[in-house]
Amino acid sequence: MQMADAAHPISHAAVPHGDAHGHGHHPNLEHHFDSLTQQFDAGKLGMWLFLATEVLLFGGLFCAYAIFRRNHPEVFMYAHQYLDTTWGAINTVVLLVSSFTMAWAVTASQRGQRNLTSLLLALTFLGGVGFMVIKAIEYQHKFHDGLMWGTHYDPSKHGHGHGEGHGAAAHGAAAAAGHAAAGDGRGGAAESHAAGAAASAGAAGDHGASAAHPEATTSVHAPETPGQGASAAAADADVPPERAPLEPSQVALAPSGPAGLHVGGHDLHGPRPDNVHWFFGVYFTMTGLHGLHVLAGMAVIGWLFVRSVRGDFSADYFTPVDLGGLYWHLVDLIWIFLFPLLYLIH
Amino acid sequence: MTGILADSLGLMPPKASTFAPAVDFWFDFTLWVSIFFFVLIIGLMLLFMVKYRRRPGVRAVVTPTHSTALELSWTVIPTILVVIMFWGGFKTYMDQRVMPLDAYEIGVNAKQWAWEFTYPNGIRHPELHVPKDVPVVLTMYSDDVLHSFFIPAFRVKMDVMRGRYTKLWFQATLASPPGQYYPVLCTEYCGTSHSTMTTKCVVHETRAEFEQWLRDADPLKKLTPEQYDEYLRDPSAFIAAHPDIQGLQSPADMGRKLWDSKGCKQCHSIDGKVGTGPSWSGIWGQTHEFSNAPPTAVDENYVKESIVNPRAKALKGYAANAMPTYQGRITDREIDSIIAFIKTLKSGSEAK
Amino acid sequence: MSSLNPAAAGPLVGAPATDNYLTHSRGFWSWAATLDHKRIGVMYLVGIFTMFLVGGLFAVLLRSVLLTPDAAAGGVKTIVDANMYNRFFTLHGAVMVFIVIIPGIPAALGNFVLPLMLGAKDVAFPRLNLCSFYLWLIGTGMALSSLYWGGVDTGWTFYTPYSTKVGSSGAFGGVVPVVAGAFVLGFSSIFTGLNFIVTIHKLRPPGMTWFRMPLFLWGTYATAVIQVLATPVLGITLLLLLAERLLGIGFFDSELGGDPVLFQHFFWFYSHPAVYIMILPAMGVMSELISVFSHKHIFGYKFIAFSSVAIAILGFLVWGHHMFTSGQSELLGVIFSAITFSIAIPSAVKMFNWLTTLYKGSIDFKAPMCYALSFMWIFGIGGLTGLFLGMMGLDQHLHDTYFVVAHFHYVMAGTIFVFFGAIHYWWPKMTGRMYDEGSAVLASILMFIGFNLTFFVQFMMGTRGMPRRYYEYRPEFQMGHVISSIGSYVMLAAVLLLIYTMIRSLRSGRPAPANPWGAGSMEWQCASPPPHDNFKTPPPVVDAYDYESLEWDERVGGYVHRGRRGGPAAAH
Amino acid sequence: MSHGSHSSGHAGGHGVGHIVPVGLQFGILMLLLVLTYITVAARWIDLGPLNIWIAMLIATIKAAFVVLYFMHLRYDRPFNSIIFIGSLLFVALFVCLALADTVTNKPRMWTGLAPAVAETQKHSDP
Repeated sequence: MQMADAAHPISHAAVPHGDAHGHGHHPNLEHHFDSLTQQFDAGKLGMWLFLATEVLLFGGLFCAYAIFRRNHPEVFMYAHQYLDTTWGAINTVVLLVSSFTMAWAVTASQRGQRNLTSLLLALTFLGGVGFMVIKAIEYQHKFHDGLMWGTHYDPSKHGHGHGEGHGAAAHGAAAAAGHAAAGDGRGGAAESHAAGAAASAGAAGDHGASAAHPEATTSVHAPETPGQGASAAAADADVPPERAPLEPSQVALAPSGPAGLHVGGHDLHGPRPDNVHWFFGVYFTMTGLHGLHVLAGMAVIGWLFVRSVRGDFSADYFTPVDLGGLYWHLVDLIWIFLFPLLYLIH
Repeated sequence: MTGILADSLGLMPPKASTFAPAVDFWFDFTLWVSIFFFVLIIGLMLLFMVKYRRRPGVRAVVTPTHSTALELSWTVIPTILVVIMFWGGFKTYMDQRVMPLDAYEIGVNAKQWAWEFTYPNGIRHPELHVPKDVPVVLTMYSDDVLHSFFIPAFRVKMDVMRGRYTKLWFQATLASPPGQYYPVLCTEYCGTSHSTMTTKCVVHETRAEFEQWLRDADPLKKLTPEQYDEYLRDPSAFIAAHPDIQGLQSPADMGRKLWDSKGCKQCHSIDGKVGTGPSWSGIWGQTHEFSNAPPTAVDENYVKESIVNPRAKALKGYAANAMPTYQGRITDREIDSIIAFIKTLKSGSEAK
Repeated sequence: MSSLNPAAAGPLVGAPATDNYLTHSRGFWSWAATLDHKRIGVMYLVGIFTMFLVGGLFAVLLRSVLLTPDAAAGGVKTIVDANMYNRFFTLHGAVMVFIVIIPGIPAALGNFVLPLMLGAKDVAFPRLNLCSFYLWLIGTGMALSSLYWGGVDTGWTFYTPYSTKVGSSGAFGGVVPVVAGAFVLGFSSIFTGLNFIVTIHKLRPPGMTWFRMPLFLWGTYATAVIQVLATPVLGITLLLLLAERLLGIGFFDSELGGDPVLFQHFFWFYSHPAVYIMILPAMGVMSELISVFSHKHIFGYKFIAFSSVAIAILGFLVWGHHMFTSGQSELLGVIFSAITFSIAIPSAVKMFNWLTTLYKGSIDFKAPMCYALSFMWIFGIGGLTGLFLGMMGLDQHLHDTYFVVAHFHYVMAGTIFVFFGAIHYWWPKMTGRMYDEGSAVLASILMFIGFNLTFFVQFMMGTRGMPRRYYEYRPEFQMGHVISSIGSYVMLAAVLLLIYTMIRSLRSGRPAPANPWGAGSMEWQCASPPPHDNFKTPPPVVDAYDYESLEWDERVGGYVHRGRRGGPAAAH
Repeated sequence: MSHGSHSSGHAGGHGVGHIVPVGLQFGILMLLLVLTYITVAARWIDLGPLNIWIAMLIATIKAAFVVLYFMHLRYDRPFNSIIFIGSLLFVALFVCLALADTVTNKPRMWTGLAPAVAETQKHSDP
């Protein structure tokens, strides 16, 4: 490929620097380039190389994602349900549309349509604003619900009724299960386990579960059967469900694999597996870094807008718009992958 | 592996394990290949430097600027040599990594900045003692950061980390003379006193001598008579009161107590009776089938995982989420004790 | 300015041009805000050399500390405790790797030479180039600021969980500024590489085909490819490390279910190719030096060119050989070991090609050539000892011992030899002054002796089981350490002599001709120092390794093209 | 000094670069929106482990359209495509090898050392 480049460099007469005034010397032509084409090609090549570095930068995060998901699919199956697919889909549309307006802006600037270019750049910028606002709303929900990374992950905040509903359910479950463990968390695993306790734990758990997950985002429903309730509530309360004699259906609901969650359809909440924080770690790093790129892209587009209004661009010189556009599309590209990977796990 | 190639030019430490001859052989092989090429290249270079040094009026001779035959030959010959080297490295490596089944097992705990070895009789000791000619497996974990276990004389090294057990095995072939020892070193940088995280490895001539040392190392022997009485009255209270005296109780004994006190016995019998969970009797080394994971042998990692994260693997034939997590309710030491206890439970041996 | 430039009349005449890139404009801002690749290169050179001295000073301190086995035995250990020692070796490593060697040849010399060699007026993106330099400055400042925050003692590899939990003092500690600094330095490196790739692709003048490019450009090109493809992964690794330390994200923390070995994968995915970022440009310079000072056409041009690219690509596939004892899976270890050995081949090819170039040449022992021949020796040992470490069974014994320390110094500090050789080689072009050959050659010989004294004995210590990063050691190793430390003092003396030589050259060196060495590549066809915009007209492209048409001209004190005697007028 | 360009517009005094008609771009946008809808909808169909691959396939198709038309890569110099595809290959290389290690190593790891340490404390105490 590179050889092809080299095959015919002589075919382009070098325009000697000195005698070419008036011909190739566009005001936007830098002194070390011979022609606008060369300058444009160099810019494009540079931008693509930069995009390659961006791809590799995100590549590290995709690697982390792949490793955590491959090793612990249950965490992803469970935790992604806390993401709001509707907001995610809206954001996808917002970005796609802004990508389109950006592409249009490039075309417009290539045709020298200055006002149209400015307008489209402004629209693209607004797309960025919209995306970030929605992202901010989503983040705020996550923060509020303790759906965060690492040590900050706090399942006790998941529902509305932190203090009341959740706590009550937990205690109910614990009491029903016959735990003498209330005062002594460490010994909780031991002691007596009345065989019938699980049933009442289930009842209490059902209650607990609905209290624990009423956030009513699109498709998340509280589990219907008492058995699931037991495990969900117990899990949320972090009271071990002990050796509750389980119905077969509940065994099938084992939290550990994809198979478990398929029972009952897509909108099952399922019991909470361990280390849910991984998912949110991945979620926040990926969307966070992507968000930073959106902000950077918005800064670039804002700058392009100013220049466009000022009349810097013409049919001869639109390289910055084109390159800025490439960057913005890359940001869109990454989101195209992030959306299904984070929101649409099945 | 004999003759001129065997002495490694005196570069290697004493050969004290079964690995050493093979490692040293390949070291020597590579060394002599390297010396050959180095002498060839540098010799020619020096020759050219003298012969073709700049002299007034003498211009460089124009020689061909490339020769495919020549260039291919110095591409192909090194290729063959490195394939041989790879094979040698691969073979010795596999020997180092494939553990014998009947090996004597010693636990290794690394922490900033000390080693501690746990012997099968429950003694915890800062020194590593092993019998000669007996394969020994070290099962290692770290309390904090990365460490790396290294005995130069044995040619073995393995990182020790938190988060998973790593293993290492060797068979000593050379007893350490009385009063001398092989140094055990930490080679993964672990903080301020990294360089002092060393200890002794003593290789006993006979198994009997080693067993004798093991008995003598029993901390109970170091107790005063009053302390000994006190210990007998209530071992756990005594141990709690004397944290400085380590290894007072065998991990297996400790494990049995935990089985009794932590609630394990509610579901796991030790007499083979099937409960809510599998019986521990004879379970060690069995292969378990799961509904959500590939079959796994019952080993340290599996047991540890089953305790702290029981839902990771759903054992076929048992309820998947019957077992609570003991995360935060049990220490690593206690888990080790339980593992030690399980290991003692041969099939059908107990009936309680 | 062009019409007033007398140099335009005779860029090939040996007399220094009155208007050149150094005198073109004056004042602080003419340098600080310059877009001229030559000035940026010179600023880099000054900065990097200064940092080399800082890093070297740490090294000399380390060696002094190691003179005695422990504090009880006296010596420097009574002043420097283990904590300080750990901070020294960490900063020595971080400074030398991230701040000195990685940008050394490409950013400093590459910047100055690459466009000239290519026949271009500048690099493709001069502003980005300046930006790279400032990123380098900022990153360096951040890394050094860690001293203020209590220092950093994690080792330059920043292995988790030490770096995320306990390492250094406080939550912030010295780790955060160093890691953030390395992140910024990474971007400096990326932008340099990006700039060079575009320059080589798009700014080659007519006639400069790919296979007419001097091999230094091939080396730089291969390096730039690695810089662009590998460095972003370092970026994300360091970001995750910061997230781990400051926010507790838990990817590498086993307490949170993360995997500390994962960090090593992330880290070495960059840091192994980084070794080739360091060595490939050096190999490129080697090809120039060996050929020019033998006055003989380089042997096997295409093999050398392709071996650079082969090394660049293969370099991405071998990172796991840093992890043979880390608990990496055996399967992966085997794969990585196999690929590692494949890298030995292109490296061997280069060595043999250089050797054949010397054959029947007219070898001129100028200082650059002395450094180049030293590199043959040093890289020979460095490369061959790599074979030991690539063998998994042997690596179990040698990993993290002084054997490794010696090995990578023979490779990476070998790069420094070439760096010095290259500084001497292009010095007349950069400054317009010749240096004193006598003291420069003496410095290079001293450096060679000091280097081998320092590091050869470390191989022996390593095989006998001396672990790296040890503050205290067993007394049996003291002799080796003392020899090693003496070697480091010899090197220090050599560096001081080198600095003296260069300063004297600046003050009173004789003016340099356009082509003092008889080199064929394009940068020697413009005046020394080059004019502000390099070439009025791109000179005709000739075979850079054809020395037949070059002849010594007494009047200019340099080489001129046969048939062009009496100045360039004849040529144009 | 510039190279032979197959980008149209170069010759026509039109400046440089290929102009992609707005109509085509709008069509691409519509296609992308449809594909987005399909990805979201595909979630409701249970295909087991195939789901993620279908989602990735659709995402890749979307990405391809963005790259080819919005980013003009179809009309651009082939070398730029090589760079872009090359970067994806290196990501794949990185992911595959690093993943291969953790997958083959998984049985040897302790998982779940800390299902939110804080949480355990919090709930067991009161």
